[in-house]
Amino acid sequence: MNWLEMTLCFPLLGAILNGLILRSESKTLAQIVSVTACFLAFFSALFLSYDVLTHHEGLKVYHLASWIEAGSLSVPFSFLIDPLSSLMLLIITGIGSLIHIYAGGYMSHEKTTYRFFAYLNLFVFMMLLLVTGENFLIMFIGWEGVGLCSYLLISYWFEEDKNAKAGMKAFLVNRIGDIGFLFAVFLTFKQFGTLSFLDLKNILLNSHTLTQEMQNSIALICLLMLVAACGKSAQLPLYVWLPDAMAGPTPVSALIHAATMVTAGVYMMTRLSFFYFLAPQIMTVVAVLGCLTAFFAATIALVQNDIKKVLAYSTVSQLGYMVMGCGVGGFGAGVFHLLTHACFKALLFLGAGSVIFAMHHKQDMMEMGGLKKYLPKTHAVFLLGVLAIIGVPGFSGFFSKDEILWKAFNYPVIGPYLWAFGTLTAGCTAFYMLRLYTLTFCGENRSDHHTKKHIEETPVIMWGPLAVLAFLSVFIGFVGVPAVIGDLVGIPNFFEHYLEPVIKMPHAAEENWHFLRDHHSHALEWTLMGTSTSFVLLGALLGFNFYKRGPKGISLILKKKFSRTHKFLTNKYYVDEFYENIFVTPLQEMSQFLWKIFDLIFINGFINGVGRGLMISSALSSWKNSGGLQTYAVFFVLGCLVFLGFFLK
Amino acid sequence: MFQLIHQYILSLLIFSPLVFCGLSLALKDLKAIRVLAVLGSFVTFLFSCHLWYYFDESLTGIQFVQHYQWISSFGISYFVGVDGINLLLVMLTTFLTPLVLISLFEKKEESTKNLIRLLLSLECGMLGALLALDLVFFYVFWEAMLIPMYFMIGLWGGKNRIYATTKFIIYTVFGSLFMLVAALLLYLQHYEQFGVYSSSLLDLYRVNFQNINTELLLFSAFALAFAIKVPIWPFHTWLPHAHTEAPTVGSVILAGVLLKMGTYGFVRFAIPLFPNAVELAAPFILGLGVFGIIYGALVAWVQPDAKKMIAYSSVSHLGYVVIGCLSFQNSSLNEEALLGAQYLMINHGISTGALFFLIGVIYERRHTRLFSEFGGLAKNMPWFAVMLIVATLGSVGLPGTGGFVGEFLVLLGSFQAKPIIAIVAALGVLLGALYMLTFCKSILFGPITKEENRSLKDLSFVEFLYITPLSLLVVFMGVCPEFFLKKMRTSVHHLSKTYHHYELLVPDQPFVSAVNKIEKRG
Amino acid sequence: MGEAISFYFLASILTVLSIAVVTVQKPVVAVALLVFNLFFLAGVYALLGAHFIAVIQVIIYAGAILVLFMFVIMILNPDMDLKETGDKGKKFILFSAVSVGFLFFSFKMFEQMAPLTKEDIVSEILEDNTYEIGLQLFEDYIWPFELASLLILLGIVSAILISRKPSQNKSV
Amino acid sequence: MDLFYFELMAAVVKMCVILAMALQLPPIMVWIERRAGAFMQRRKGPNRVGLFKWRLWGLLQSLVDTIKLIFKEESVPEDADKVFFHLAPVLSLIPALLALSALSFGNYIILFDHEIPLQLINLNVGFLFILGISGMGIYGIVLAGWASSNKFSLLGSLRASAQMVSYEIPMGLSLIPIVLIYNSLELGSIVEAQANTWQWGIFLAPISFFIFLITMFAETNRAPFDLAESESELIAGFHTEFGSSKFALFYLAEYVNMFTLATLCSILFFGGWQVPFIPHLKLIELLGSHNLASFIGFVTLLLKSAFFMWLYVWVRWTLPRFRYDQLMKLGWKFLIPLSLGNVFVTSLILMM
Amino acid sequence: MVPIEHYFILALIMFTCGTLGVLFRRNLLFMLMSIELMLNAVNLVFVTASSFLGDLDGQIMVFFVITLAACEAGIGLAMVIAIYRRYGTINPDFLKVLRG
Repeated sequence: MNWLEMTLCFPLLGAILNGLILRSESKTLAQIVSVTACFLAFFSALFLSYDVLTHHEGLKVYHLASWIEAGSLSVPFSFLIDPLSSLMLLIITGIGSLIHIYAGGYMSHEKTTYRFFAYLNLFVFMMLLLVTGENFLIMFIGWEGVGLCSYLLISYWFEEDKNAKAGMKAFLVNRIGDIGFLFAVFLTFKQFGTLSFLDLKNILLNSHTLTQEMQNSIALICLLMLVAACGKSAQLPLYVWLPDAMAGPTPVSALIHAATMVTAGVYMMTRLSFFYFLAPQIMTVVAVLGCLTAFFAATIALVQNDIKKVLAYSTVSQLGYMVMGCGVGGFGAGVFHLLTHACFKALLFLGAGSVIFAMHHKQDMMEMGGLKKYLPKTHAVFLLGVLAIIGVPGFSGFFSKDEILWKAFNYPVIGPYLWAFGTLTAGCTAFYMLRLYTLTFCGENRSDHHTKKHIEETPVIMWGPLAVLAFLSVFIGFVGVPAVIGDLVGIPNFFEHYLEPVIKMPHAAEENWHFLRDHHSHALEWTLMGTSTSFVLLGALLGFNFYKRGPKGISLILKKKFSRTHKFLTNKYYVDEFYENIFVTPLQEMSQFLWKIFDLIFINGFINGVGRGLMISSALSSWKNSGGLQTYAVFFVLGCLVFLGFFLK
Repeated sequence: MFQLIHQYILSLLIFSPLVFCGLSLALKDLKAIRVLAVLGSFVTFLFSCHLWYYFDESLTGIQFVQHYQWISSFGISYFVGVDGINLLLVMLTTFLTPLVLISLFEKKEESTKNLIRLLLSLECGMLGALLALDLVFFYVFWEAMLIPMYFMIGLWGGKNRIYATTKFIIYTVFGSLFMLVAALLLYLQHYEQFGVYSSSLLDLYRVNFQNINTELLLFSAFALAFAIKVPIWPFHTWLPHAHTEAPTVGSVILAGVLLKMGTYGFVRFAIPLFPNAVELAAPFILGLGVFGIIYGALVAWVQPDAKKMIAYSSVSHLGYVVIGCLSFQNSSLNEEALLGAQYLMINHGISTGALFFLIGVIYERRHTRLFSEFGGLAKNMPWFAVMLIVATLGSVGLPGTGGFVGEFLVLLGSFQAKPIIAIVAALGVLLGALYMLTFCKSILFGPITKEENRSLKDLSFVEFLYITPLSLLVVFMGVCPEFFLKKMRTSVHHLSKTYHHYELLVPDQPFVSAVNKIEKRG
Repeated sequence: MGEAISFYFLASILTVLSIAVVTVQKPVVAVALLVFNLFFLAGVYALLGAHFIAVIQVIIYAGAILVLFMFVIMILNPDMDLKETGDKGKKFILFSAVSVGFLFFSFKMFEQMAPLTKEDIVSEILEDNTYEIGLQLFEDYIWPFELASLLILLGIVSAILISRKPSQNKSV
Repeated sequence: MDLFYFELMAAVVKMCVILAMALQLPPIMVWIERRAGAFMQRRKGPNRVGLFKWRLWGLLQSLVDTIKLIFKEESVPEDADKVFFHLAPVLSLIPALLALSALSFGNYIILFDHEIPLQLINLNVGFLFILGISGMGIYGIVLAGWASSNKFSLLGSLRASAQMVSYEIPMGLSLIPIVLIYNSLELGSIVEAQANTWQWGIFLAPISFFIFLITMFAETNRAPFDLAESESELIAGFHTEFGSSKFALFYLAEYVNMFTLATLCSILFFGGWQVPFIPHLKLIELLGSHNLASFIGFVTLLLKSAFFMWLYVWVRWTLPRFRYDQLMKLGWKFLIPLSLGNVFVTSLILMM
Repeated sequence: MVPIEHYFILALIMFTCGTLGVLFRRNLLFMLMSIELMLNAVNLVFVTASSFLGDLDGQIMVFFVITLAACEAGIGLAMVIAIYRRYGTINPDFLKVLRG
């Protein structure tokens, strides 16, 4: 059993133990099983990546068994361990186990939690499959498996219909993305005949000239994969499921909808970077899409009242940043932001979770306020998280976001616009994070009498992971200090060349990505960094002052003046209703029509009609068969006459 | 003894259920009959395992051949053989029947005695039809299958069962009559061409038609019979009625095996017998298949009745199988698609069978199948919920379940043959997820609305006994499909490449076809 | 010349009688009329030279069969004037349809027949031909003759069986 | 043309002679019958009725009876079937008289140089005609019983007609041997064939004579077979309701029938107008003239039939009446098989 | 001379009367009588044909027709008696009871 099999088997084992075999009544046993499974996975992942990165010069393929052999298609169970996947492994298992611990505490009110922990372990296993898969199909198993687990976890409290609906919505929207993934897989197989990444990489990297047909199919593949990424990482068209996914328990949102699953899209793009480099137009599409999503989600987050909804939209906008990062060619920057985002977003979510836990599952910010006094520890940690996310220099958020903005600026044509939007979104992020912070923690407490009496600090089991995450979200930034600052302070940009072997530039795509390497003046970099941080600080100040004394004050005036836009934003640009009316209801009517009219009346009618027609015709032919002797005789005679007439003619 | 069994394995396989049915006639007490029936079907299953174990997958031709002159004057022979294509279906039948019989353990009524006997005779009919390689022999079993089904739906069915069962029978028989006529014409065509009467498939494969429209005519007759059985879109209206009115046992077998007869018929008879006609007619049937997928999925989404919904979902699933079987790529069948189609048949049998069992379970408890009656069952029936979710995922085609492997192969293969078909079919995958999840949500999740639901018990031991193997199989087929694919690969490859002049090579037994008999006699 | 006169005389009486037989209400009268009808028919046969047939006709038909009718009428004494059941209209339509049909097709038949008159036919047939009939009956038509006898036997047995009183039937 | 008229005149004369003879016969027969009956029972018959003082042994009795019958009051039963009530007696008389026309009373006589056969109609089907016509008599009886609408007469008529129908068969069959022997149906030719006395019918076909004799009595409802009007059970049988003249007609019909059958019997079995032992041709030579010979032939025939008439009367007052089932059994179980056998035997003999 | 058509017309008339009698009289006896009438019409045709064509077969055929008529009348009347005894009426309209 090499390390890889261990990392994969532990979560699976944990899930099976909890879910099918034990199904124990006691919550602690279930939690112990799942947490140990997750930690064991983390340690084996550590040893695995250490072993791979040091001994096998950063790339090792494990071939376990052959999965599908059909005709020319052969898909083995094979796993690829390289710097990118090992990084993802560590994030998943690391943050995963922290969240497992936190979840124990959070779920203490539930009667039985074996089901919850089984799903969590299953999710971790699926995520591991996704990141370590060596070919499209194994990644796809993980891809859909993760969708399934998010479905199960979101609708964990299936008593309320709302949760069940949200879970289904998540799964279906993911499924739309998966169809894009499938088409991409078909195209690659049709075009290249193989589905494994390494073979594809070899083919594309050293193929100098690409035929026009090859060019088109690569562009199409990249577009389809983009659709898949949008589905999974909640980008613009298919992001609707993420806000509703908040219906699930908070640890779930933290783990799945902040740290791991949503980043799958970005991971996939970096994994297929050699594809994307060969399709420059698609890259611009990606960049623009990322930027738009970032700005769009940030604006919505400005006016949300539910604490988890705000965090959800902030995730969408941060993901937008990462996608923009990839789009502009800075896959490394994207992944770095992914890393930092995983830490501070998990922290924020768990913080919000402990607030909700304290407030007995009430999530509306308007009923909170002044919790600084009641929850000092959570408040401190939460503050660190907020500072990290808005990108205060020194914190991790600053380095990764700035790296992306810098890469965006250098993009040839639309670079500056992307940068502008980016910085604007950064400002908005600062504003709504501070709004969130002040509404929950500052000012006087607005919650009703009953809850106010019972608010007490979260137990250690929940606070512990928060502290670790806080530490991480502060210091993780120093891993990838950009060169400009690094030279000053003397910390090398470790992250940059860590991912170097993964993101190689295929020869054919050399000429249109030259700008990535040419050198830029430091001064420009400093000025950009300055402007963006100033925007951030401005947003933060505004956010804090507006909501210092609770929801009234200046914010009320603004709300009234821009009331229409405010309402427009609170209703999330009516996107949900739009989708509902365009796709769901007409589909419902059509299927009703198809079933009721077409099937029952048209086809059934036809068949029953034939049957009834036969009955009627037979009735006709038997006329009034009265049995009367003489009627028979008369017909007999008439018959003879007719025959005679005929015969004599 | 072993050598004896080895040599007559197929006849033993076909007629052992009949023997056990005969024996059960002798017994009176219900319990004894039940035990005997389960034992009998288990013995049949052992025979088929023997078959599976000794099936040599490297050979392309048919194995374990038994060929005896039945009516020599007309050249009709008792000709049975197994190859990659029908092996898995045989295994599916012999696997499902014991489970179905076990599921009858809880029924107390006296009439279940006859139900058991009908099931055994049905199994014999199905095995006969699957293994027959002689057109007339096949037709006999093809019709024999219907009779037990007719009684099952007719006697143990729901409210308007009479309408459903007559419609079912008339529909299928109507189709198969056309097939009979076409078979006769083919038989005569063979006589004209080779001067000898023979209805065994080996000879009939050699017939090549001068003008295309007779071939097209014959093919359309065969296609009609099989299309009704599959059911391809316009001919499917009997299925929902048959399923809603059939007892759980009936609909499991009906969905599990009977529907596969249609597609098996396409692969075994329609395509190799009329190669050029198939190529001409393929686009049309593919169109119907694809429309069937979308239509089935959409209509299933709005069904109020669980069984009707699954019936329409079968229409949608079998649409994939039809696409898989008929995706032609530059004058040869697409191998992946065909393999995927075969695989999907098995998976559909397992997952829909499981679904019907589960619906049977809640029907047993609540005597109703309307979604509005259920809701929030997961709360006090956790194991039921687990089984249902696994079965749904199996039929939705989530990777890691058999459904995905089949669907992926079919879509991959048909994408290479005709991209448009694959794209539209892929939409079916999405819609599939839609209606299956609504199905799950309406039964398992959501608040408990009805009072009775609160007190429902979870799966009993017997119910566990006959559902878990299916769920395990669904997952097993997803995790290591190689176990099944390796058996099918060579025959499917052989069929897809050489279906034009398809040669069922018979390795071990020097089968002297009717034709060369002539040369010998000089 | 005399022959034509007597034929037309007999024909007219016959038509009147046969119409009367069908339309008269009382069965007894009908049978009587039928007896007369047979007499005159025997006359026509005599005209045509078939004396033996005429006498046979009288003996068997009038003498035996119609006596049977008389017997039955007397035994049963059925209610004489049976009212016509069934709606008149429908009956009349069918009545006229059948008669028109008959007349129409008979004329069509006559057109087809070659005109035959007495003259151009050998007339020696007129004298007594009982001898020849007897000869032919027992030479050419022996088998039909035997069959006829069998038929009569059958008729006798079945008539007895059918008309026996139920009580007697039981004993059989 | 005159031949036609001559024949017509001859036919009319013959008709009158026969009619006169027939109509005179019953009164005489009645008288004979009553006298003979009385004589047999050792009592005196009607001898009172006389003219002034000559009693003439009661001969006038029948004359007086006929006058009585004619002038008696007609009584018609209330719900009787009027038409048939009046028609019935006529219907029974007509066939009886018609039968006479076919009898051959003698050879031909030559008047005004024309041969006139002493036979009204010379049918080549001969006595079949007589059989047929006598068969018609049944209708008279049936209708009589039916029309008088009373139970007893109905039953009586039924019995009478059943009897007559069933005895017609043995009569017909018994005559077949005669036809076979004399090889002709014509009465005239049969009598000629009986020229030699030893070739008379009685000697060649004695059994058929025996059967014919019995059926004679049955056909005319006489003597042992007079079940129809047997006083003891059915009062007067079918003619109970009939009044004077109608009763007379019935009586007339009965006696004419008797006379016809008697003459037929004598013609077929006793050589008709053949004088015994003197063949007709020899007789002509002896007497020199045809007419005289035929007249003597006619007289011999009358004598023979008179004998049979006497036989009727004689049998009537001697034999007791049959019971109805004995009657039927005799007819169907004895006579018919016997006659069939007879036919069979005669044809065998002829064949050899 | 009397052409043959006239004989046939006579026969036709008798036959039509017979048929109409059978079809429309409400009394079984009448029907039997009408059948007798029809048979006589047929006999007439036979006799005329045989005498016109000089061939005796026609007359022999009449023999057989007469025997047939005799049997038919016999059995018919027996049935009429049985029916009358069973149903109390011989009106064919009341004999519509098709069941046993």
